[in-house]
Amino acid sequence: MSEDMTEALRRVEAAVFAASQPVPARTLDALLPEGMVLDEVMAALGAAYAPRGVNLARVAEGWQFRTAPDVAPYLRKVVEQPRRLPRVAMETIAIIAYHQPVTRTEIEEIRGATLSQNTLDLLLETGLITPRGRKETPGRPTLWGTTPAFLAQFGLSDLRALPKREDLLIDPAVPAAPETPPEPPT
Amino acid sequence: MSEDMTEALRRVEAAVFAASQPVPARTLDALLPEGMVLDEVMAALGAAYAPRGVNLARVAEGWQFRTAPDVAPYLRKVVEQPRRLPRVAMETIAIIAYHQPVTRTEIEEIRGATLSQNTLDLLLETGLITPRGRKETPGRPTLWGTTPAFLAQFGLSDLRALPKREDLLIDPAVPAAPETPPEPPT
Amino acid sequence: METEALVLKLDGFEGPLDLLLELARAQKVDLARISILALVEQFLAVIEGARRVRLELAADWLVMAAWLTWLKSRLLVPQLGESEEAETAADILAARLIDLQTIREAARWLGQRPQLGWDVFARGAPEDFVETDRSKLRADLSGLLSAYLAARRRAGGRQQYRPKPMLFFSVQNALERIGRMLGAVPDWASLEQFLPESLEDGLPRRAAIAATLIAGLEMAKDGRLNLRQDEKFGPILMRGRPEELDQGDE
Repeated sequence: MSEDMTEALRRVEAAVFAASQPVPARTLDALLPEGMVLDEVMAALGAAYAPRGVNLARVAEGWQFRTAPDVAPYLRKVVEQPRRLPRVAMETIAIIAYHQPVTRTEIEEIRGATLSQNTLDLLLETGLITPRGRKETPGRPTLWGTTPAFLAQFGLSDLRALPKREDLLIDPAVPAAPETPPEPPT
Repeated sequence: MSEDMTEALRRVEAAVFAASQPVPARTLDALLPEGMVLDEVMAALGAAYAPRGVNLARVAEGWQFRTAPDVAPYLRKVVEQPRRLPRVAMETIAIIAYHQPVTRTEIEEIRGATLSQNTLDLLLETGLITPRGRKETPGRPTLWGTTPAFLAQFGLSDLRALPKREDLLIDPAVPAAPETPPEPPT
Repeated sequence: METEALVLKLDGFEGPLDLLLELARAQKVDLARISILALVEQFLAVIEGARRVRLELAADWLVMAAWLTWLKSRLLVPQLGESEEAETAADILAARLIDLQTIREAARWLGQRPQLGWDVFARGAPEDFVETDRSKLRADLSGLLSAYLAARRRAGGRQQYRPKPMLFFSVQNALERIGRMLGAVPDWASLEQFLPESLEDGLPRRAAIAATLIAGLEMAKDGRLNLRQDEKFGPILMRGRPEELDQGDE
């Protein structure tokens, strides 16, 4: 490995490691020695960390180190964890993700059920959704959209990383193999 | 490297990474596969990180990852936030500028209010004023004057560049109504 | 039997659309090809069953039931001349079910992602390399001048109301007086002896004592006299330095 590459890896590694939030490309680019290409450096960094307990992930328009999913059961003893989102909240965030910007009424039409205050509070509190202006219709209802925290929460590089709607329905009878180990009973 | 060692490294690496506090030995010990010795695992982890941009550090309470000292300067970002001087300090420095060399008592007479030690300390700390000897009167009070830093701060070539007092106090015989709200009681 | 079970679980559904989707999925065919008619009949059967066990039904369930009854009649008897309208309505219903199913799948897809804070964890103790430099001052010349004006005006304004200052025996006066008297007093003399005559009691007298003491201290510092106090709160004694006395003798 060239000396430049070693130095570049050390700098971007430190920068991504130090941050709690995904680090955008331009921040990392500014750290590189002259003539180094960020994509190559990040690919090398990702490869170096792939087998380890901490992995490099491309999320929310940036890079972030995250623990490997398979060590999670051990960490749950060490790290405090937020509660899982209930099904209603998951469906609501899915609607907002796919239909944004979207009003509360539109969300309720798709689900065929009213959206409870609790669910809205929970999604706002977790920072997963945010108002995106108002719809120019009578009553000017608030439009909702997802935040970078939503991308970070679900490990998405951007909204295009969501599966296409057509692909979701291909064979709903056979659920895809889960990527994560089965949850321990709560 | 044994399979157990690889797995042990992944777990302690992830745990130290994800924890918000240094992780104590007993916590890490509980994560190890049967028969592994923590000291050996941590020594191996430390060695793996030693040449990198992030190092494993042993602190009083346990282990912690820290940015390598030689990389830290690249990550440092300095944000300038010039502070404002409180009004009392501005008035005091203005009086010193116009009446120097001047004693504390004289400043108080001109301002018509006592000068607190805090204000004097603050001005000394800014480097805008400096002692200029003592007045040969009982008590030999310190005389105060402005510094070259004062000229630089206010963009003055020298003290004669300050507007004349007559140009400022158009009719000093008739005191104008105060422009500023009355001082709060101190 | 299946219907009976559904009636009891009506509360578990998120609304009539949720139940319709559940019934449609039970047909075990592609959602795009489900039998709307069969679906409608199943839904109405559940509502009937709920009424039989006198379940209180929310308005949206009854609205859906009424609409589906209308849809069923048109689908069964196309001769009524509104078959196109009924088919459109059936298509819309099918599309809504597909939309809901899509969202269910999307929610499930998201739920299976490794989630931050549960399956994966970010750095717990981030390091902040941002330094705030507060050393610079935000102060300009116009601010300096207006501060000067404000100070002068305030002081000027106050002077108007300042009462005529009382004239006390000052330190300067005391210095002169002690200097004059030292030669005339050869030995230790109490501080009071240096006070001017005909002092008013109270503040003027106390001020004169203070001024004389300060002047005495000043002169002691310069080596022109000695000060002595034999006990706490006892009388303060003053004496000129010998050379001072000698000079006085000359």
